[in-house]
Amino acid sequence: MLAAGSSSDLAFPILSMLILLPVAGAALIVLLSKRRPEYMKLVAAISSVATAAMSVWLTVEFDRADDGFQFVSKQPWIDQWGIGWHLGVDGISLFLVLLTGVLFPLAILGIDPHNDDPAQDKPYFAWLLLLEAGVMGAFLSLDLFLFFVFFEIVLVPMYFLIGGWGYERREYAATKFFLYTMVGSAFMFVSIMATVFIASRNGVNGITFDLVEIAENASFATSTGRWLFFGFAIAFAVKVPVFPLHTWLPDAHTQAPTAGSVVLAGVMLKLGTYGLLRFGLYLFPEAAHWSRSLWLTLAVIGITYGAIAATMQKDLKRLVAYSSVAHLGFIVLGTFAFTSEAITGSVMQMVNHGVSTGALFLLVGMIYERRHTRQISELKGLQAVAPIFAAAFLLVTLSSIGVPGLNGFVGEFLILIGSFGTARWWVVIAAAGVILAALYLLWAYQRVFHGEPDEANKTFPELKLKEALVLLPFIGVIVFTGIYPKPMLERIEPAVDRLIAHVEDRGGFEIDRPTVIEHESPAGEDDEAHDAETAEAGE
Amino acid sequence: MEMIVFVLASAMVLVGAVGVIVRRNPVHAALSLVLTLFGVAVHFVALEAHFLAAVQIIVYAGAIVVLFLFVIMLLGVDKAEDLSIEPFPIQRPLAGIVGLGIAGLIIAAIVRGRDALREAGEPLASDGDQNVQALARNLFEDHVFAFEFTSVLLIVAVAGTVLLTRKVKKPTAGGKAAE
Amino acid sequence: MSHAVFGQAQEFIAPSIEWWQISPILALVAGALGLLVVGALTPTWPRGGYAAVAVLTTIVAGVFTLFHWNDIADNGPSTMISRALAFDAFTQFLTITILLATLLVLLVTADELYRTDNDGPEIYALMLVAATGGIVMAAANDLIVMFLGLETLSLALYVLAASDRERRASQESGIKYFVLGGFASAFFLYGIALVYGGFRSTNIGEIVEAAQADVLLTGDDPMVLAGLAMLIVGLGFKVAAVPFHIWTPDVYQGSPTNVTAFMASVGKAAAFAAMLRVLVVALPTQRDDWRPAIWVIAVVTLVVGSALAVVQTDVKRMLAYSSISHAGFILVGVEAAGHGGLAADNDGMSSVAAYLLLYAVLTVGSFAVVTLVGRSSGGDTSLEAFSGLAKRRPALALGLTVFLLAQAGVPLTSGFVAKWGVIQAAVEQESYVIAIIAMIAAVIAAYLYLRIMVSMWLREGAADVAVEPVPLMTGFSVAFAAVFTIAVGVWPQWVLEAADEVIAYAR
Amino acid sequence: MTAVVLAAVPTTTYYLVLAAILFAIGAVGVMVRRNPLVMFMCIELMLNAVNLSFVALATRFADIDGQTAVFFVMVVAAAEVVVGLGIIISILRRRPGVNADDLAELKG
Amino acid sequence: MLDVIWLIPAFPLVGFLLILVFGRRLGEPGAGYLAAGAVLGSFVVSVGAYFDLLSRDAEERSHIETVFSWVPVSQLQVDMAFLADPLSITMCLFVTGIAFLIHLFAIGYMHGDPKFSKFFLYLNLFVLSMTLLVLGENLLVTFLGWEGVGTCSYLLISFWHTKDANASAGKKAFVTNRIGDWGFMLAMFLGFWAVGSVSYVALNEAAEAGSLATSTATGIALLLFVGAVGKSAQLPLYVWLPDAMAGPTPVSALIHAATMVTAGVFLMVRMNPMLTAAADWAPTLIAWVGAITALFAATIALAQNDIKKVLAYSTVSQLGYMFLAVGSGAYVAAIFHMITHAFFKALMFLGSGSVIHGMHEEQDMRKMGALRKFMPVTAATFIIGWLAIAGVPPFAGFWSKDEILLFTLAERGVVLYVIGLVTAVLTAFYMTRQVLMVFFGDAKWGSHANEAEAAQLEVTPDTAADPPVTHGAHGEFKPHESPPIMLVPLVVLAGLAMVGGVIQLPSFGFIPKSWQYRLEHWLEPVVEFGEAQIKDSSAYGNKELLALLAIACALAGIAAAVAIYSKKLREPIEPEILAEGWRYDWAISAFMGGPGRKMFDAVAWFDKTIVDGAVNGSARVVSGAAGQLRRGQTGNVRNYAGILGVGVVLLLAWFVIGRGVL
Repeated sequence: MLAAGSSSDLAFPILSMLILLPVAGAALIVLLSKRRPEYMKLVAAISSVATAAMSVWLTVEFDRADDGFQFVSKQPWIDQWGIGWHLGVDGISLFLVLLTGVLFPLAILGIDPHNDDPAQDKPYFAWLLLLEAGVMGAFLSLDLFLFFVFFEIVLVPMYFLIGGWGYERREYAATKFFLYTMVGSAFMFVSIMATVFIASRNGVNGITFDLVEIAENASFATSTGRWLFFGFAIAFAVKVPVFPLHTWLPDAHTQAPTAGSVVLAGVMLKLGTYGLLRFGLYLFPEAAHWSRSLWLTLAVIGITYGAIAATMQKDLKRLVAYSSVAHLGFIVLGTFAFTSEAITGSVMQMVNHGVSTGALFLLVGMIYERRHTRQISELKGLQAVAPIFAAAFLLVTLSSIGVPGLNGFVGEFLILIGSFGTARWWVVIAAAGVILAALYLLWAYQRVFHGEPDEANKTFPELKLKEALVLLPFIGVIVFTGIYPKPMLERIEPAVDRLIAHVEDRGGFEIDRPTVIEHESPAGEDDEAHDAETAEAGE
Repeated sequence: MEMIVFVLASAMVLVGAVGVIVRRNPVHAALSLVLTLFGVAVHFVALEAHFLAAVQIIVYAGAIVVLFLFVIMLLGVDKAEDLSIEPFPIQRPLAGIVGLGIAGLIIAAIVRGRDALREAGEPLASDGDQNVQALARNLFEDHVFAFEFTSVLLIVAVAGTVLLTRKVKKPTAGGKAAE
Repeated sequence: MSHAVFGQAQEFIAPSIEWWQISPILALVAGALGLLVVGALTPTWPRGGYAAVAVLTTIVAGVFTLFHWNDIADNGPSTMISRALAFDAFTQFLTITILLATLLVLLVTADELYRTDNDGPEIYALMLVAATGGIVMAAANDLIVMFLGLETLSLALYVLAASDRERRASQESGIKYFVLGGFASAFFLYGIALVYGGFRSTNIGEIVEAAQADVLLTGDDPMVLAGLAMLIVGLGFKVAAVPFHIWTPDVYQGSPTNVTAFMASVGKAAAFAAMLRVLVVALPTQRDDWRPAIWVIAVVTLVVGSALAVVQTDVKRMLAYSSISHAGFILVGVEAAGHGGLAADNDGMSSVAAYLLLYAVLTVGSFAVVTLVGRSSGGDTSLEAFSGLAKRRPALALGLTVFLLAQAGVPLTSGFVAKWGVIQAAVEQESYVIAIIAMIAAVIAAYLYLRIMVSMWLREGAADVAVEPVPLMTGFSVAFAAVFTIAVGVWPQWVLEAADEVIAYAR
Repeated sequence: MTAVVLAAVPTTTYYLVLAAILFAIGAVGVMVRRNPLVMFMCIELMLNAVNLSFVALATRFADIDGQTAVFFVMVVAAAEVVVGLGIIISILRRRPGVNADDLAELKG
Repeated sequence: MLDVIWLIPAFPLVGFLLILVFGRRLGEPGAGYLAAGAVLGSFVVSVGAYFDLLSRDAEERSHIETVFSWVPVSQLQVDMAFLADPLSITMCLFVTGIAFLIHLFAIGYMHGDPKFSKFFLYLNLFVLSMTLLVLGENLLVTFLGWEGVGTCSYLLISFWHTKDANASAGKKAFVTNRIGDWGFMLAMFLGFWAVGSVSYVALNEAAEAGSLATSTATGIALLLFVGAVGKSAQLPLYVWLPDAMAGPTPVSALIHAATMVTAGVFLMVRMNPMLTAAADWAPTLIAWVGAITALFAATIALAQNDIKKVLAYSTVSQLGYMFLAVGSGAYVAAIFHMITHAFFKALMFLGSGSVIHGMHEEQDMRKMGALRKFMPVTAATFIIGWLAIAGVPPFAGFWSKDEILLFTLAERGVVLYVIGLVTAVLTAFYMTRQVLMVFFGDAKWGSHANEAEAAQLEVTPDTAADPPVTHGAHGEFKPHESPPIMLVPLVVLAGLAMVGGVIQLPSFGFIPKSWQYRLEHWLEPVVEFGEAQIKDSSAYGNKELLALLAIACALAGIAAAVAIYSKKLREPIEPEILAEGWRYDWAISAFMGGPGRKMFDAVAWFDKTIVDGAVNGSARVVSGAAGQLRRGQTGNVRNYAGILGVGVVLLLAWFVIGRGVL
């Protein structure tokens, strides 16, 4: 039975610690004297690295055979409303948590805010840590209320990061970001409550915001479910962002400080796609399935439209931002294809996009630090003067393009192949989007790195050791997951399969599977070998 | 007979009321108000609310209007108001519509509600003595809290007046003179 | 039955007066009287003396109220003094709210009055009396009593609004408030008269009995409906619901800031308490009549309040509009309460009560910061005066940020809990449309809060702005409000539990 | 004809209608007069209309409560007048001759 | 040996990693030797695998070596696995073999280049990808290699990236290839959903067993063909290949002639059961595309003056032949031609590289001539290549081309056969033209010795890595022969081009039976379609006659060229439009720069104005409306009372009229 998931007997509340550690760090920073700015970064680094270590530990401890929620922590919080501090991690959220855990220390260590006044370090790092706590919380929450709290709370630190340490139009961008996301949340806010109340009258015992409880027991009337689903979906669609709700993103990305962009692209956008999966599909399978054509279409529009818009950008950061629109289109596509391959691919792509685009923003940030411009037209021939830097950039670019052997490909491929059977014509167009990705990214690369460097770019400094160390984990992940994605896939898949089983069960429909033509060949034996291997691993 | 009293008193009330809003000189307006108040008092008598009729004359006409006049004199604001000019052209039509609307709608409600008016209890005593007694009894049995609480209201009045009319202390070095 | 039989001699039966149960009111009145009388007799008090007495009074009243709270928990609700007042959890909750807000405002007021050297007993006394009026409104079980409470509160506020006599803005706000307030009171009173005409009583308990009999037998009575409309006008005026909000921005802006804080917290809480008493407690039989009206008013209030807030340039005025928008939110809760149903599955009343408590603290905190900023800038409370506040006074800026975020409804603040409550109540009653409109309005309003935050954090302030020290008591109330805001946001359980009790009301 | 008139007894409704008209006149007065004192008088008109209603209803119901209510209204009216005049005085003393239209600095 | 088949890609991988880490320290020529050694290792393993396979029965000649599970999700279980069968080992042999030779050549060619080690880094990465491509057990591993070689091609074309033209060419190659990859991917998807697997064995067995719907099989086949068109530079996607000549010449030889570009052909052959299962028109289409490409490219080659461009168009043309073969069912012939073409085209590219090297980075044939005296080895080997490509027996090219033409006539009829024949004439013609212009006639470089170099530096610095560094030390201009390390590969390749034909000799009477169709027999387990299928056709009956016709055509082409360019009997006709490649490229650029660009601009405009405009617009609407509403707040207390009054009336109206009994 699909129960609430087994909780490991780990006495240590690791998930709560993942959230509370950064908060503690932030609190400590707030308490530190403003006159000692040098300690701020140290504290931030220590607490984020500790969080990272813990998230790595979590990943190691994670039981890949278990398809339910693990390390569950469930405490009453607001009994009045049936709200609990309910955390848990499964294959779908595991790597997002890991990504969050690892990305933040890199963002903290790797990029210094361009502060004129060292005293400004204090709020900067405090906000970053709070942001980390919020994002972590959102990925770990298994309670609708709790999730919403974290989903919303991340806006505040991000708002201040963009507004306080961003570039020229930061006020505009920060405000737009905040309000736009809030509009989406408004619908989810209402939808969450309606879900809870309607659930309490249809199968769930009493008022509870517990996600698992509602998803497993509640039955919604068809039209009700659809309304509720859209309430959730609008919020997530804004966050993703899905065309045509994307225009906050280029502004926010472009104007945010580098760390902000990295985090925004790396993990915050995933709140949307993750939410669609975790809340949209899980709670309202029928509605999600019913509206899939819409989503698939928007996703495909996002892919092509984002790519075309990216091609025409003159600002490097903006270009990368638009590329996010395109990339996230793939994730949405996979999510609404409903097959195991596609959704696994989507989850994986969430992580991959975080890594690749995060790294891209880092690199663009480094370019900005050196040249104080993001205009493509003002950069030229950097490869000639900084070949290692260029190589790093190229590798990340290729990963973003989705070249096989690098991480970007695996997710994209899984999404497309998985979606092909259930969303054929969308995939045909989406696959064409892959061509466009090569077009705009390589064109940008060419304009920035190729050619003869002009005077302004002649003195472009090569990658520094510190920067290289920051980039190294990104590159490592990019290459490793591209070549050996199995460790990820085998942890993600069980949870996805369970989700799909749930979706089919509650939604009352069958999802197409590939026809399998049995054949006698070594490949067949291999399949069996696989099963044996997985079974072994399971033990 | 009662009808005649009613018509006459009503005429007083309405003429006075119209007087309040059309007389340009505030003193005249105040005097018109007195007319209305008297008319109301007459109605009170007709309705056998003797005590209230008396209070109406004494407190309202006697004290309150005098207070008005006193203030008018004190501040010398008996200058006539030029009612022929209205800086907001929309204001008067609006007022007319609002006035008509309020009156019309409430009258409609009253007229329609006539049948729904609850049945009377035993009729009220018609002589003033008993009226006062009944009122007193009611006041001190059922409305004793309200009655006592009016004292708090009066505290406000007193404290407020004191505050508003007290001389302003000279601002000291620490304070700031207001604009 | 209150209508005695006349015509024969009768024994006067002295009503029983529950002294203990009205002790908070008595304490406040006593405090006010003490201040006035002793203040008049001994002209020079030690600095802070008046404030100390006033604060002490509210604390004593608060302690009494807490006792009563437990009392009700044990013995259930009842009525007092010939059914004039209700002794129930609703009253006590609102009393606590009002007292807490009064306490915080008194602290801010003390600092403000030292500054202008205007320290005297009257303002404190008026505040205490006004709080009393508010409590009576919340407790009233008789419309006449409610009216008296309302007038007590209002008259005190008129005076307080005009109390900074040298400032033209204060004068203007005083007279505006007074004229319009009197106007609205007349409507309210007329409403009482018409309701009386319908039900033959002004006592809420009797109204309910009569209404249940009447509505079942004869259907709606137009006179009652007209009266109800008038009552809504009067209360709508007090809570600042569009279009009866019209006085709010001017008066909030013009009044001394501490008085504005008082109006926005105590005034609003009391008015909403009265509104619930009238609409939910007294006239639930008419809920199908008033609910649509409240629906429309709530929506218009939300939209107009939020939208107009956006185009303001003065922070006080912004906060005034934001308080209008908040009124819209609370009206959403009122609307939800109008859906009837068993008390247990209608959170309307409790959500409104919780909102009032949380908002009261929030708004006092916000205005407290405004007083301090206004102080440094010579009374200027425009947005420019807030520029660079984060650089000058980071703690203060942080405090205001907390309040603003809470008002915007960001999670982990009390404002979020409050919004959650009313929206939950609405959704529970399947009023989805109003819930969504409310949330969208909240987004519009959020822009306003962001503007203030942008000013504080992202703009450079004028170089020559003096950095005055934060006075102790104001600092305390800001800190208290901020901590309260966050604490409730993180751990709202106890507030919600308490608010849930208010459903057990007496008639 | 006269007899009919003499014999007629004004019912409660008559009084209530009169009160409604009086109330409306008072409301209009507040909207059209600029002198704060006169505006204030108009509010008094409205209160009187209410009083008249109360008394008429009390008589109709043979219920003394209505009269008691009027008593309280009068107290309130008195207190209101005191406070109101206090405010008006405090303003007019400093800005003589000011009228309601002049007090419009706060707006928007 | 088959168990360690993974060593074939592993060697270049190790080489790649070593150069990645130690490349700078290794420097020149260490990195080059390391890279070459790695490839040699692969070659050795391939040879071992070949003999291992050979020692088995024909039915047993298939081995799958799984290294690890790569993408295992649900039904999609893709392994990093290698399929060793005659086809893949054949490919491995010639890929690694030629790659090794070219590595050697490059050590000499890249001498002095500051990015020497990086070049070999990329080269090893390329060999790694290429071996993955051919060894892949499933479409996905092949795709990994497929994209890998594309990426390497990108890196190597834009190797001298400071020139904008090179950078553009690289990008163009990548993007154009991606268009093809779109088809490849869709084919994979379609296959997976139809069969439940992407492994070749499963797909081909399904196709052979007839368990695929014809439409599905057609779809898969054609989508794969789209991929092949991209990779193998067929119409309409050939445009990247001529531009790709911007890369260093060894790259052109290895990637853009011998190996990568043939991947499309390999893929089609690999999936030949799918083609068989497809609807009839599918192979016909492929044949037509191949034939037209062959002819089209050959016409363009007629008028090129850049030594490498001629070879590039020739490559396109020859690839067209291979697709003609594929479309005609001559899979073995396609592979055969692929191999012989690899020999002679690699030879000629290297030869041209040697010439360019010797001419100090000069690529314009009009400035060459009489080089046979200065570069005897280069000239000799180049001439062998020329004879091979022209189809002169007994050189390798003759045999493979002849077989293709035979199958074409038998399977696809006379029209395509004539096209093929005409192309053969043209091929002989333009190759002869090239040989004559470069190696014979008068030396046209002597007159403008040093200033030519100087001028060329500025005006047509085509592939100039950094000429002053490489050859700037030469005081006077004089073509010179290349160093031995460059010549050895030339000689070896010349030998192969000469005798390469023996692996698949036709069944002519004078050829011993055991020598006939050796390749076909060897590939039998993979490619079942062979000589037997056309035995009954009339064309097969007259195969000797057809061979003579082909020889005649080749000789005619050579003769014509000699007549025009050597004997100067007639003025050469080199129409501008041919030199410009039928303006095909120009049209594409015009479209992309014109309507295409406009479309993109329109999207950007739409995004900014409409989508974002709506967002900002709604904000503006709110504040605008609020601004209007604000004017209602006049500050006048009487107005306020009026507004209040209106509210009262409305509320009353609702209650009394709306809800009352009225």
